[in-house]
Amino acid sequence: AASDLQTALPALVARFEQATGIRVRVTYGSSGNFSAQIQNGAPFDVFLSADVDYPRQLVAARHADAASLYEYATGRMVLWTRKDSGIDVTRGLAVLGDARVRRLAIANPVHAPYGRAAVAALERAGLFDAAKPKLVLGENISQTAQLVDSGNAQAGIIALSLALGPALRASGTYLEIPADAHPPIRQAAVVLSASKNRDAATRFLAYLRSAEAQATLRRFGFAPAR
Amino acid sequence: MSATVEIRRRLSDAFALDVAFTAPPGLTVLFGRSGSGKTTILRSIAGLVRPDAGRIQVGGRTFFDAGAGTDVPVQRRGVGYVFQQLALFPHLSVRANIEYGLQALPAAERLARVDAMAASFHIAPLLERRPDRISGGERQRAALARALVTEPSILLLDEPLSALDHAIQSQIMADLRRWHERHRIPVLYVTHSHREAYALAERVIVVEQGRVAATGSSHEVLDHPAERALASLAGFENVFDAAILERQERAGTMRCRLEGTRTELEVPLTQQRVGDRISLAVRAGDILLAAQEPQGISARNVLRGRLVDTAPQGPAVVATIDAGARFTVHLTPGGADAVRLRAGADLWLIIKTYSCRVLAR
Amino acid sequence: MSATVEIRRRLSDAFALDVAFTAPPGLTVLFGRSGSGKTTILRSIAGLVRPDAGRIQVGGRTFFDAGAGTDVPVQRRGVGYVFQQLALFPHLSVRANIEYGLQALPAAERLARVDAMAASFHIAPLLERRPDRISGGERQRAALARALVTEPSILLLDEPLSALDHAIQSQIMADLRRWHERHRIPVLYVTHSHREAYALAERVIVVEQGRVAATGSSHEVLDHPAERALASLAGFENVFDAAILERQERAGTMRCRLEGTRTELEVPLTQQRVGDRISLAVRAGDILLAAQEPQGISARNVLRGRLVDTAPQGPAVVATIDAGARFTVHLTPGGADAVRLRAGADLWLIIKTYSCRVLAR
Amino acid sequence: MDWEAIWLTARLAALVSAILLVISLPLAHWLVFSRRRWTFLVEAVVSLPLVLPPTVLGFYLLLAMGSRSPVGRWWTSLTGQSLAFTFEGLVIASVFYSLPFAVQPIAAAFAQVNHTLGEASATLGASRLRTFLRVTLPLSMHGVVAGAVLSFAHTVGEFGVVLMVGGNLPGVTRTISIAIYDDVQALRYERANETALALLAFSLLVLLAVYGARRRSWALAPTA
Amino acid sequence: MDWEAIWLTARLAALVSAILLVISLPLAHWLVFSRRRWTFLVEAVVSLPLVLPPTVLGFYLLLAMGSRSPVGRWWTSLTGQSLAFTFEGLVIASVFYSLPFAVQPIAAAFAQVNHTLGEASATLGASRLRTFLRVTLPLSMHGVVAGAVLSFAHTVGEFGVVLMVGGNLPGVTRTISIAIYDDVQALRYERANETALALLAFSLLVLLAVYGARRRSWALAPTA
Ligand SMILES: Nc1ncnc2c1ncn2[C@@H]1O[C@H](COP(=O)(O)OP(=O)(O)OP(=O)(O)O)[C@@H](O)[C@H]1O
Ligand SMILES: Nc1ncnc2c1ncn2[C@@H]1O[C@H](COP(=O)(O)OP(=O)(O)OP(=O)(O)O)[C@@H](O)[C@H]1O
Ligand SMILES: [Mg+2]
Ligand SMILES: [Mg+2]
Repeated sequence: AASDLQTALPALVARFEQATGIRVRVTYGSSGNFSAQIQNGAPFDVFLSADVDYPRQLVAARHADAASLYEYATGRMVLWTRKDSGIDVTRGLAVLGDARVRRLAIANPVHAPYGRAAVAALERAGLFDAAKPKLVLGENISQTAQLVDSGNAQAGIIALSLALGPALRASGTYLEIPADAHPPIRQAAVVLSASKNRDAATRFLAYLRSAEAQATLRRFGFAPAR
Repeated sequence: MSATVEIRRRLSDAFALDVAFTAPPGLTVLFGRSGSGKTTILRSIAGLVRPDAGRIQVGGRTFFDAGAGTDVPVQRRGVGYVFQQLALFPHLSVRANIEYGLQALPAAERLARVDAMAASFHIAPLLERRPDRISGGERQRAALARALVTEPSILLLDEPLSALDHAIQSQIMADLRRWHERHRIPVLYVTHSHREAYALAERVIVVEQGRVAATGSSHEVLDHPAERALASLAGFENVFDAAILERQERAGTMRCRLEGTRTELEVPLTQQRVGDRISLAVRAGDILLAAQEPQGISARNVLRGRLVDTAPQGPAVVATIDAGARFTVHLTPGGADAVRLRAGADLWLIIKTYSCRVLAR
Repeated sequence: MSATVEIRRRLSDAFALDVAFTAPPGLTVLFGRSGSGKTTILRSIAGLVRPDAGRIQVGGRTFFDAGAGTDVPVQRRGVGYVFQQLALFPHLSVRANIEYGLQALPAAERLARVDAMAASFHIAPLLERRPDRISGGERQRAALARALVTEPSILLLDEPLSALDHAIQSQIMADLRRWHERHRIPVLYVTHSHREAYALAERVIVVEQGRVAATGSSHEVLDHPAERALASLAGFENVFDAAILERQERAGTMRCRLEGTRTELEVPLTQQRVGDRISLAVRAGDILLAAQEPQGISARNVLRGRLVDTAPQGPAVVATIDAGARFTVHLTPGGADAVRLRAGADLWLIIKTYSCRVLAR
Repeated sequence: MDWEAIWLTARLAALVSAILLVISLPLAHWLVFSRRRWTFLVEAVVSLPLVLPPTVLGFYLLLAMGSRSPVGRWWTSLTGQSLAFTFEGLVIASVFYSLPFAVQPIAAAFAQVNHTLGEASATLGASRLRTFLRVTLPLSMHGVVAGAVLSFAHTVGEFGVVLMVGGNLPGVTRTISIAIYDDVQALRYERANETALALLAFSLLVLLAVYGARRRSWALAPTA
Repeated sequence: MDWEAIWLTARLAALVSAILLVISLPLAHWLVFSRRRWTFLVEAVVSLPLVLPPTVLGFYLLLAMGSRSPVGRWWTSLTGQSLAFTFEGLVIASVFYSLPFAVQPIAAAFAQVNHTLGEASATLGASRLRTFLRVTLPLSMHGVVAGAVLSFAHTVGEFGVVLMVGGNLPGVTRTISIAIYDDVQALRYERANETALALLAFSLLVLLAVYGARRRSWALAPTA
C-alpha cells in the first residue's frame, strides 16, 4: 500500500478483519517499487497505489484485473511547518517569500504523486520559480515530512493524512492547499492477477467502497474519489 | 638411495646456477662462500625453485626432469628441509610445529615421536611455547626436529647449527650422525664451518659462483683443495707457488722448491711430474717453531728463518716468519713463550711432510 | 663512553634475567649457551624489553632507571642493533635498508656513506635488490651495514657473522676491529664461537641461565674459566678434579695430583694453598703424544699411558688414553701416523705446564 | 519489538556470512595465489556490486529472478516458485551484494602472509588445502574476521536490496532493517528508536564477542 | 546521461575516501598497537554504523543536523545554514557510514605486519610516525587498498543515507545512485540501464587501475 495510507489503513483493516475474519497483512512502500515487484511476480493480492497510473500500467501488462480497478480516494495536500519554526502558514503558499523559509520540502515529482501535485500547485500560484532554489526532495511523502519535522527544512508540502497522524499532529501546524490548486491526486486499487486469494482480495476492495470505509478515509484526511 | 642432481637455473643477470653431482646415502656437505648458490641448490631439490633445465633424482624417484616434463610437487617429494631462515609457524606451539608433518600417523605415535625428538634436541621444556617466546638457538633446534621427525627420503639442512654453541652443536652433530647411520638417506648439509664439515661430512661438495668447484671426501676436498681459492677458503693460511724438483717414489715424497726462493720442502707424492708447477698449502697451525736447531726429529722439513712480526689473536699468537718465503704460524701463548719470540731472532720452522698439501696449478 | 647495565627481568616461570656488568669502550663479547639470555640483554639495552627493575646507562646517558622512572624510548637511544633474525625491511632495497637510519643527513652524504659501507661489506652489487632476492649471508652483511652506518653510541650485535664463511668473517672482523678503534664506543657482541670471541674480544662476559657467570679479558675468561661448566663450554675437553700437593713459588708452578689416581701434573701457580681441591682443564689439542719416552724436552709433564680407543673426526683423530686418568687427545693424521696408534700400545703424553688451567672448585 | 523480524535477520545474516566465508576463502586464495595475469580483472568485477545503489542492484536482481529472465524461468520450472520474495532469494541477493566485503579484507590478509611458511608447509608434505587451513588461514585471521564482521553487519543493515527482492513479507523477507525503515516511514519514531537500540545492542554484543575472542586467541601471534 | 550527477558522485567518493584514509590510518593504528584493554570496545563501536539500515542511519543523522538537535543548531548558528541538503553534509554522513569499511581491512593488515620490523625501525632512530609511514604502511598496502576500494565503491553506491540527508538537489546532493533510483522509480528503465552501465564501466576502470597498479608496484613485496 502507498505510504500515505499508513495512518488510515490500520483502522480499515481492523474493521475488515473483525467483519470477515479474513486476516490482512499490509506492506507499505513506494508505489513505483511495488509496481516493479508486481511485474516480477511479487505474491501480493491487492495493490493500493498512491496514483492511478501504476495500476493502469499493471492492468495493461495483464498483471492486474481490469475489472477490479477502483479509485478509492483522492489525496489532500497541506503546507506544513513545525510550530516552533515561527512561520505563519495561514498565509498560504505565499510564506515561501519569508526569508525564514530557507528550504521547502516536497516529494520527488519524478515518481511521487504528491510531488507532482505540489509542483503543479506552486506553478499555479506562480511561485515555482521563486521556490525552486529552496526545494528539497523527499523520496516519498513520509520522508518529505521527516525533512521538515527534523527541522532541516522549514516548511513542506505533505499529505493531510500525515499531518493528522499522531506523530505530526502535536508538533506542527498546517494549511490545506485547496483541491482546485492542483490536479487531483487520484489513488486507485487493483486486485492482482497472480493473487492466490482472489476471493478475499475482491472482498477487501468491496469493503473499501463501503460507506464505513469511505468515512474512515475521510477522517484520516482523504477526500472521496471523484 | 642416492640423489642425482643436474640442474641449470638463471637467477639474475649476475648469477646462474649450473651444477651436477651425486650425493650417496650419508652426509654430504655443501661448502662454499656466501652467495655461491648453496641455498638455491637445496631449494631446487625441494621443488621450491624450478630449474630451467636438468634432472633431479632421489632414491630412484625422478623429482624433476625438464626433458620429460616431470615436476613432482613439493609436498609429494618427501624431503626434510631446515630453512636458513627457519620458517617456523609463528602461530603454532613448538610441539605443533614438530608434529606438523606427521598428520598421517595415529595420535599416540605422533606424541611419542615428537617427545623423543624434543628430548634429543633438548627442547622438551619448550614444547608448549610459541616460536616468538624462545631463543634463537632454541628455534633452530625446533626447526631441525620438525624436519627430521618426518623421516624424509632426503634431508636438506641449510646451516642448521649456526646459532648454537659448541656444546650443543657437538651433541646435535652426534645425534645427526646416529640418525643418518640408521636411515642411510642422502643428507645435504650446507655450512661454512670447517668444524662442522670435518665433524660430519663423508663427502664434501664445494660450490663456487653457482658451479661445483670440487667434490670428494672431506679429507680430499678440504685438506687437498684442488684450487688455490679453495685452499684459502678451507683455511690454509700459507699457499705458495712451487715446482717439483725430484720424485722419491720409495719414500712416497717429492722435493719441491718454492718459486722465487731457494727454500725446499718435502711433500707427499702426487701424480705430477718433475718440473710441473704446483701450489703448496700449509696450515698455520701445523707449523712448529723451535728457538734452537732441533736435533734428531722425524720431521723432514726444518727451515731456518727470522721472525718478522707477531700479533696477538685472542690468547693465540700469529707469527710471520721469513724463511725465504713468508710463513704464517699460529702459536699458543705457551709455545710463544717457549721460543722466546723476538723480532729478528733466528728460528727454526718444522713442517711435517703430511702437513703440506699439493694443489694443481 | 662505557655502558653500565644492571637489570632484572622475569620472562617466564622458568627463566629470569638478573645481570649486572659494565662494558667499557671497545668490544665485549657476550658468550653463553643457547637460551641463556644474551638476546634479552641486548633487547633490554635497546629498549625493546622493559626490565622489571634496575638501571641502564650508556656513555653518561641514563637509558633506563626503574627507581627514577626513566625510560628513554627506543628511537632516542641511538643504539645500533643487528637482530639475530636480521629484520631487514622486505619492501625496501638493500640500499634503502642501509639508508634508513640516515634520514637526517643530506642526500649526497647519505649516498656516500651507504656506498662506503656497502663496499666494505662486499654487497655493493646487490644494493638495488630486495632482501628476498639475496642469499642468507648477503642479508647478514646488509643488516650489519644498516646498523653500523648510523654511527650509534652503542653497538649491539646478535650473532652477526653466523651465516658467513670464514673468509668473509675474517674480513668483516677486521673491518669491525678498525671501525671500533675509530669510534671507541661499547660494542656488545653475542656469539657462541670461540673463534670470533678470540679474534675480536677485549672483554668477555659469560652468561649462564640469566646470570653473569664470569667477566674479564677473553684470555682470563675463556682460557681460565672460573667454573667447570664454563670450561667444557669454552672447549676444554679434559677436566679433572685434583688436589694441590706442593707450591713451587720460585718456578711459578704447583704440583697437583688428579683425584682417585696417582697421576701428578705440574700446573701454573695460583692463589690456592696446599691441600686445596681444584679442577684442572686441558685442551685436547694441547696434548702431545710420543711413541717412545721423550728425552731432553722442556715440558715438565710426561705421563706414561696406554691407548684405549681412537676415532676419526674428519681428517683428525681423537684418541682416548688411560694415564691413570682418561685423557682425550686430538691428533692430526700425520701425528697419528707418527706415533703408530695401536690399542693397548704404550704412549707418552706431553703436557706443557701452561696448557693446564686451574679452576676453583 | 518485532521478534519475527529480529529472528529472521539473525538467520539471514548468519547464513549469508557463512556462505560468504565458504565462497570468499577459496576465491580470495585464488585471487592472491594464482599466477594468471587476469586475476586483477576478476578482483575488479567482484567489487562491482558495491558501486550500484542497493535498490538498483536489487532491481536488476529482481529482473534476473523474474519470469522474464531465463534464469528466473529455469528456477521456477525447477522449484515451482519464483526466487524473488522468498527467503532463499534474499539469501542469494545478499550474498551477491556483500561478496566484496568478505573477499577484499580476506584477500588482503592472504597476500600478507609470509610465503616461506607456505613453502615450509609444503616440504612437510602438506597438501595445498592443508597448508591453507593450517598456515595461511590462521595467519590471516585478522583479515578473515574483518571480512566476516563486515559482511555480517552489512547483511544485518542491508536494506535496499532486501526491500526490492524481498518485498517486505512478514516472517519471510521483512528483516529488522526493513521493519525499522517501516517504522520511520510511518513516523512511529519511538518504536523505530526502540528497535534500532535493540539492534545496536545485539550487534554490539556480537561484535564484542568476536573482537574479544580474537584478542585472546590469536592477536598474540605475530606473522614472521 | 546525467553528467552533473556523475561528476558530483566522483567528487564525493574521492573526497570521502580521502577523508576516510586520513581518519582510518591513525585510528586503525591505535586500535592495533594500543596496549589499552578496551580498544576492542572502540573497534566494535566503529563497526556499528554498519548494522543500521542506511536510511535509518540517515534519519538519525538528519535529526542530528536539524534544528531540534544542539549540534544542528550550533552548526546553523555558525554557518547560517543547516548541514542537511549540502555537499558538506553529504560528505560528513558518508564518512560516518563508510568508516568501518575503511578501518576494518586496514586494521587487519596492520595487525599482520611482523612487529620485529617496527622494532628494527625504532632502533634506527625512526619516530613512531616514520616507522608507520615507511614500514607499517607500505607493508599493509594490500589492506589499505582494500579499505580504500571498499569505501570508495561504497560511497559511489551509497544511497539510503544520501537520500535521507541530501534532499536530492541537482549538482549538490543528487548523486548518480539517486539519479538511477529516480529513473527506476519513474519506470524509465532504459535511462536507468544506461546510467547504471556507465557507472559500472567507470567503476570498473577505476578498480582496474587500482588493482593493476598494485600488482605492479607492491604485490611482489613479501612480508617477512
Ligand atoms: N618472549 C618470551 N617469553 C618467555 N620466555 C622467553 C621469551 N623470549 C625468550 N624466552 C626464554 O628466555 C630465555 C633466554 O632467551 P634469549 O633469547 O635471551 O636467549 P639467548 O641467550 O639469546 O639464546 P640463543 O643463543 O639461543 O639465541 C630462553 O630460555 C627462552 O626460552
Ligand atoms: N630470488 C633471487 N633473485 C635473484 N637473485 C637471487 C635470488 N636469490 C638469490 N639470488 C642470488 O643468487 C646467488 C646465490 O644465492 P644463494 O641463496 O643460493 O646463496 P648461498 O650459497 O645460499 O649463500 P649464503 O651462504 O649467503 O646463504 C646470490 O648471489 C644471490 O644474490
Ligand atoms: Mg644460503
Ligand atoms: Mg639469542
